[in-house]
Amino acid sequence: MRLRLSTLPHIRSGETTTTLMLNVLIALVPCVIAGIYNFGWNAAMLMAVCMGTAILSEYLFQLIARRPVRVGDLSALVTGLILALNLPSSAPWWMAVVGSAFAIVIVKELFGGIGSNFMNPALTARAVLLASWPVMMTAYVSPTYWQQGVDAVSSATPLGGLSASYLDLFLGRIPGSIGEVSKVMILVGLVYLIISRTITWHIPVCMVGSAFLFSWIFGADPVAAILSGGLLFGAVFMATDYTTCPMTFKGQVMYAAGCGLIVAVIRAFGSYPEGVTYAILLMNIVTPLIDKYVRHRVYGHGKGEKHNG
Amino acid sequence: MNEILRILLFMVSCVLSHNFIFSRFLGCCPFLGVSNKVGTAAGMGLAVTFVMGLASLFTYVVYHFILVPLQLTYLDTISFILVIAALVQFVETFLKKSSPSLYNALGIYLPLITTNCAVLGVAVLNVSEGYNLLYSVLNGVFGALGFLLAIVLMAGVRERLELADIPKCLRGFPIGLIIAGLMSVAFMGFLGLA
Amino acid sequence: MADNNRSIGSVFLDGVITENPTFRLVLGICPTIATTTSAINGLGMGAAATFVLIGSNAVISLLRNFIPDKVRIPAFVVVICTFVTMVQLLMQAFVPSLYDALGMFIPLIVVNCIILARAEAFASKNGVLPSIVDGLGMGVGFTGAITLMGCVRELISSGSIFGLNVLSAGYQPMLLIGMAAGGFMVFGLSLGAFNLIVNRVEKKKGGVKA
Amino acid sequence: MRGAHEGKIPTRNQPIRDFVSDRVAILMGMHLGAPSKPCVAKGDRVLMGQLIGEPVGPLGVAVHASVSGNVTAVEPIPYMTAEPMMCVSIRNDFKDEWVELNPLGNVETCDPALIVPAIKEAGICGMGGAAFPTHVKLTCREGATCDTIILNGVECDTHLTADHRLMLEEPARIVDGLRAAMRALDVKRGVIAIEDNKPEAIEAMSKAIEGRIGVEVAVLKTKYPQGCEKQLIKSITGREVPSGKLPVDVHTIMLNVATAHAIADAVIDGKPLVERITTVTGCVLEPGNLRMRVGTYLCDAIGECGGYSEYPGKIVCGGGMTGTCAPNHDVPTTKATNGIVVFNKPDSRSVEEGPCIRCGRCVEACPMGLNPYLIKHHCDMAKWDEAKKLNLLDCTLCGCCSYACPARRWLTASFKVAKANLAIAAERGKAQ
Repeated sequence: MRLRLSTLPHIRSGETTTTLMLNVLIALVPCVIAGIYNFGWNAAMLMAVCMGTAILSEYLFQLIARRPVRVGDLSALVTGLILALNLPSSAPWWMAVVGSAFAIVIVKELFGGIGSNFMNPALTARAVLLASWPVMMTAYVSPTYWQQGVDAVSSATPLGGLSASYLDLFLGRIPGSIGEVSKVMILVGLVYLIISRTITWHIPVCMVGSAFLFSWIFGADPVAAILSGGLLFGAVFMATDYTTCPMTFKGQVMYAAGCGLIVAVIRAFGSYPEGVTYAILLMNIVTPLIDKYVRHRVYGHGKGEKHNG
Repeated sequence: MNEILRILLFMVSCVLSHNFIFSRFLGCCPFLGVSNKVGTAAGMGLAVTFVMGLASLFTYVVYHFILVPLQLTYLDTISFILVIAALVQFVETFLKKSSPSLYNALGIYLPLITTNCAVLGVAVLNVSEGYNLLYSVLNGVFGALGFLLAIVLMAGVRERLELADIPKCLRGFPIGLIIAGLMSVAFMGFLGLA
Repeated sequence: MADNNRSIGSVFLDGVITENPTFRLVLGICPTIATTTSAINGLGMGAAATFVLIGSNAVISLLRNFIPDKVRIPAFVVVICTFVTMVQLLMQAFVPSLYDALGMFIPLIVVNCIILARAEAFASKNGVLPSIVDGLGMGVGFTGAITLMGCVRELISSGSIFGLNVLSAGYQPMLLIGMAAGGFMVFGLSLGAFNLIVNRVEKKKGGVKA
Repeated sequence: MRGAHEGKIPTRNQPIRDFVSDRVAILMGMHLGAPSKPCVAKGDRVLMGQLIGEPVGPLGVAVHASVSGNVTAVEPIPYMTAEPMMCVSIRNDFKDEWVELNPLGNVETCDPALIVPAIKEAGICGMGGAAFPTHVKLTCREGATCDTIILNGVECDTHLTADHRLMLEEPARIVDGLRAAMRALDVKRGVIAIEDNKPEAIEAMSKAIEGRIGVEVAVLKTKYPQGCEKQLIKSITGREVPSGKLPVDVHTIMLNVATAHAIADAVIDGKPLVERITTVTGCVLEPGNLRMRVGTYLCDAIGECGGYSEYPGKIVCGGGMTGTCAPNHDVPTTKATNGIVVFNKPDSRSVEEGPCIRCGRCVEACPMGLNPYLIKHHCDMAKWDEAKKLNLLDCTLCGCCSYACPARRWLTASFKVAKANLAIAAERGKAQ
C-alpha cells in the first residue's frame, strides 16, 4: 500500500483560480447580453475579438518567453471581456486587438503574468486607447432599441451633457460603453459575485458610497453621478480585481473611498467627462503602499509591547 | 478670494496634472535610481522638495535682480547651476551643524540633487513661464511634492514587484521605465485639472 | 592607465555600442524621453549633446592637470555650461524651430549625466585626442539611440519618419506613443530588447568558446 | 474561516464503542519531549497499567502497558518521525488484570498537593494533539500565577467527533477532571469552551456542572481555528498571549476535555492513561468513535470500522486540517491520536502550486493577523530571516491560509520548513 505523505492541511476549499475567474465570467453574462441587445452585433464582434486576442497573445507570449502556459486559468478571458465591455460599440476591430494585446503583454505578462501586474490590464488598455484614439473612443452610440428606426449615431453621454431620467440611466437607455450602460445587469452580476463569495461587498459599496458623497459635496447630482458613466461597472468588476486591490478589508475600504473621491474630482474639475478608469488606475498605484502600511495587527504584538520577542 | 482659489488650483496642478515626472519628464534619473525602497524614496523626495523650494527662490532673485538689470540673461544656465550647486553645499553644511538628525536622514541624497534636472528645470521653467516670485516658489515646492508623490508611489510598486517573476532582460531600468509609462497613463486622468 | 593602450577605433566603438550611453549605461533618461517624440528632435538633441560632449571633453582633458581635485566637479560643470550656452545661442540663431521644439532640454544638457560622467571617467584621465574621440563616440551612440527611438515613436504616433509620411493615409496614428507615457514605455521596451540581443550574442560567444 | 467543519456528520451521532485488539505497540515517544526509557524486556508478562517506560528529562512522561499479556518485542519500529522509534509490543491475553492502583478518591475532598503527582504518575499528556506533558503544564513556574483553567471542548478540526461524544456520554467525569486541576492549582475559575454547532454537548455539560464550584460553560461561535490555544484564550478571557510567551503568562492554562477525563481517571481511580477515544472516519465502511487502548494499530482500528470503503490514498492521524500523515497503516495510535481519517486516492492527490493572485484570502483567513502570501514569497527564496521579520514565528501552522488559497499555494508547508530552518539556525547560534 502506497500512501501519500503531505503536510497539513489535508483538505482545501473548493475555490481555485480558475473557478474564481469563471465566476467573474458568469457574473459578466448579464452585461454581455444587455450589451448585445442594446448595441447589436458589433458589440458581440468586439467581445469576441477582445477575448480571442487576449487568449492568443497570452498563449503566444508564454510560448515565446518559455514560461509555463497558464491560459487555462481564464484570467485572460476575463481581461479581454472586461476591455470589450469598456469600449464604445462603434469601435473598430483593430482597436480591440491593440487594446487586448497591450493589456495582456505589456501590462500583465511583462511583469510576470497573473498576480504580478500592478495595474488592472483591461483598464490600462482602455486608458491607452482613450489617449491614442480619443475621438473614436468617445464616439458613443445610442442603444438602438429605444430609438426605433433611427440609425445608430454618435451622441453625447449623460456625463457629456445629455439629459436623461434616473430610470433611463438605471435601465441603460443611454449612450455609453457596451457593458456599462445597463445598471440592472451590473447589479445582477454583483449579486452573483457576492453570493458566490468571489468578492466581498467592501469595494463596490464603499466606492459607490464615496462617489455619491463627494459628488454631492462638489455640487453634482449624486444619484445621477452613481448611475451614469462607468462607475457601477468599475466598482463591481474592475476595482475588485484581486491582483490590483488591497489585501485587507480595511485597506480595501480606504482604496474604494479613494476611487470614489478621484472619480468625483475628475468629473467635477478635470478635462475628461469620465474619471472611473483613471480613478481606479490611480488607486491601483497606491495599493502597494496601502498593503505595506495597512496590515492586521499581529496577535500577541502591539499595544506597547511591539517586537519584544 | 478668486486669487486664493487660483493659487490653490495652481498648487494642485503642480502636484498632479503637471507632475514633474509624468508630464514634464524631469528628474527621471533619481526617480528610477533611488526608488527601490519606500523609505529611501521618501528621503530623496523630501530632500528634493527642500532644495527645489530654495532653488526657485534664489534663482528668481538672481535672475530678476542681477541678470536682468545687468542684461546678462544669456548667462542664466550657468548662473543657475552655480546657485544650485552652492545652495546644495550650503544646505548640507547647514544641516550638518544645526540638525544632525535631519542631516542623517537627508544628507546622503543632497550631493545627488545637484545633477537632478528637476532642480535646474524648475529654475529654467520659472523664467520661461514668466512666473512671479510667489508662483515660482510654489512651482518649486509643489512641483517637488509631485516628485515626492511619484517617487514614493514608484517605490511602493517596485517593492511589490520584487516578488514578481519579471523576464530577465527587463529587470532593473527597463521595467522601471515601463512602470513609469503605465503610471503616466494613469496620471493622465488629472489632465486639465486646474 | 590601461585606457592609453587602446586604439582610437576601439574608444569610438565603445561609445557607440558596448558602452552605449542610452542603452547600456542608461544615462540621460529625461532628454531621451523628452526629445524622442520625433526623429528630427532626437537627431537635433543628439547633435547638440555631441557638440557639448566633444567640446567639454577636449577642454577638460586639456585642463586636467591644472584643476585641483577638490573643485573638480564644479570646474567641470562650468566648462560644460559654457558649451551648453554656446549651443543654446547657436541654435537660437540658426535653427529656431528646433530650438523651440527642444525647449528647456537644451539648457538641461548641463545636468545630463552622460556629459559629466564622461568628463569624470574619461576626459580627466586621458589625452586630448582620445577624449575627443570618446566624446564623439558617446555622442554618436547617444544620437543614434535617440534618433532610432525618435523614428519609432514618430512612426507610430504620426505615421511619418523625419516628417515624411511613410504609412498609408488610412493609418490611425497612436497618439499615446508621442506622449510622456509612450516615451517611457518605448524606452523601456527598447532597453529590454537591447538587453535581450546582447544576452543572446554573449551566450553565443560563450557557447563558441566552450 | 468558514467551511472547515466538513466531515463530522458520519460520526457525530455514533455512540462510543469499545474496541480491544489482540496486540498493541506502545511507543516510547508519544509526548513532546525526550522518549521514555523502556523498563521491561521481551518475554516479560505485564499487567494492565504497569509502568513499561520511565520518563526521561524535564518533559518526560511515564508510559504504561495498556493491556495485560506478554511482551513480544522491545525494539524500534518505523514511525512518522524521521527515525524509527523505540516501542514495546504486547500480545493481549484479554484478562485485563490491573496492577495495584492508588486512588485518591473524591476530587473535591482529596489532598490537593497529591493531585499533580498523581497526574505525573498516570503518564498524562495533552490529548488534543500536541501531547505536552500535563503535569508540567499544571506546575506553574516560580512567580507565575493562574486564575483561569479553560477546558477545550471546541474540537474545531474537521472530521473529529471524539471530544464531542465524550462530552455527551461522560460529562461528569470531565467536570471532575477540571475540578481536580483547579484544586491542584487553587484556581477559582474553570471554563468549558464549546462551539455552538454542538448543542447536545452544551446541554450535557451544562447539566453536569450544576452544583460544582467555579465551573461555567462558554458557548463560542463555530469558526476554525477556534480551538487553537491562543484564539481560545482570547475568546474566553479577552487576553492575548504575547508573542513568544506561554498561556500561563496571561494567567491561563488550557486543557483538552479528554485530558480532563484522563485526570479524573487518575485521581478518582488511580488509573494511568491507557485508553482514549478516537474518531475513525473517512473512507471506512462503518465510521465511528472507538474507545481504544493506547498502541492499537491503525489497521486494526480501521478493520474494526468495517475496513476501507475505497482504496486509501492517505491516512491522517488527527483532523483534516492539522493531522499528520501516517506512512502506512501498520503504525500504532498514541495518547494524542484523536482521529484516524482515511482519504481516498482522488482526495489525496498532490495539488500543483499556482502563482499567487493576491486575492487576500490568506490575509483575511490568518487568525494571527500575518501576511501569509508575503511570508511565502520570502520562504520560496529561502530568505528565512526576512520571513522571521514578518513574524513567521507567530504562525501556529493552523493551515487556514492553505485551505483558503485558490492558487493552491503550499503556504503552511513552506512555513513549516522555514520554522524548522530557523530553529536549526537558532540552535547553531546558541551552540556557538
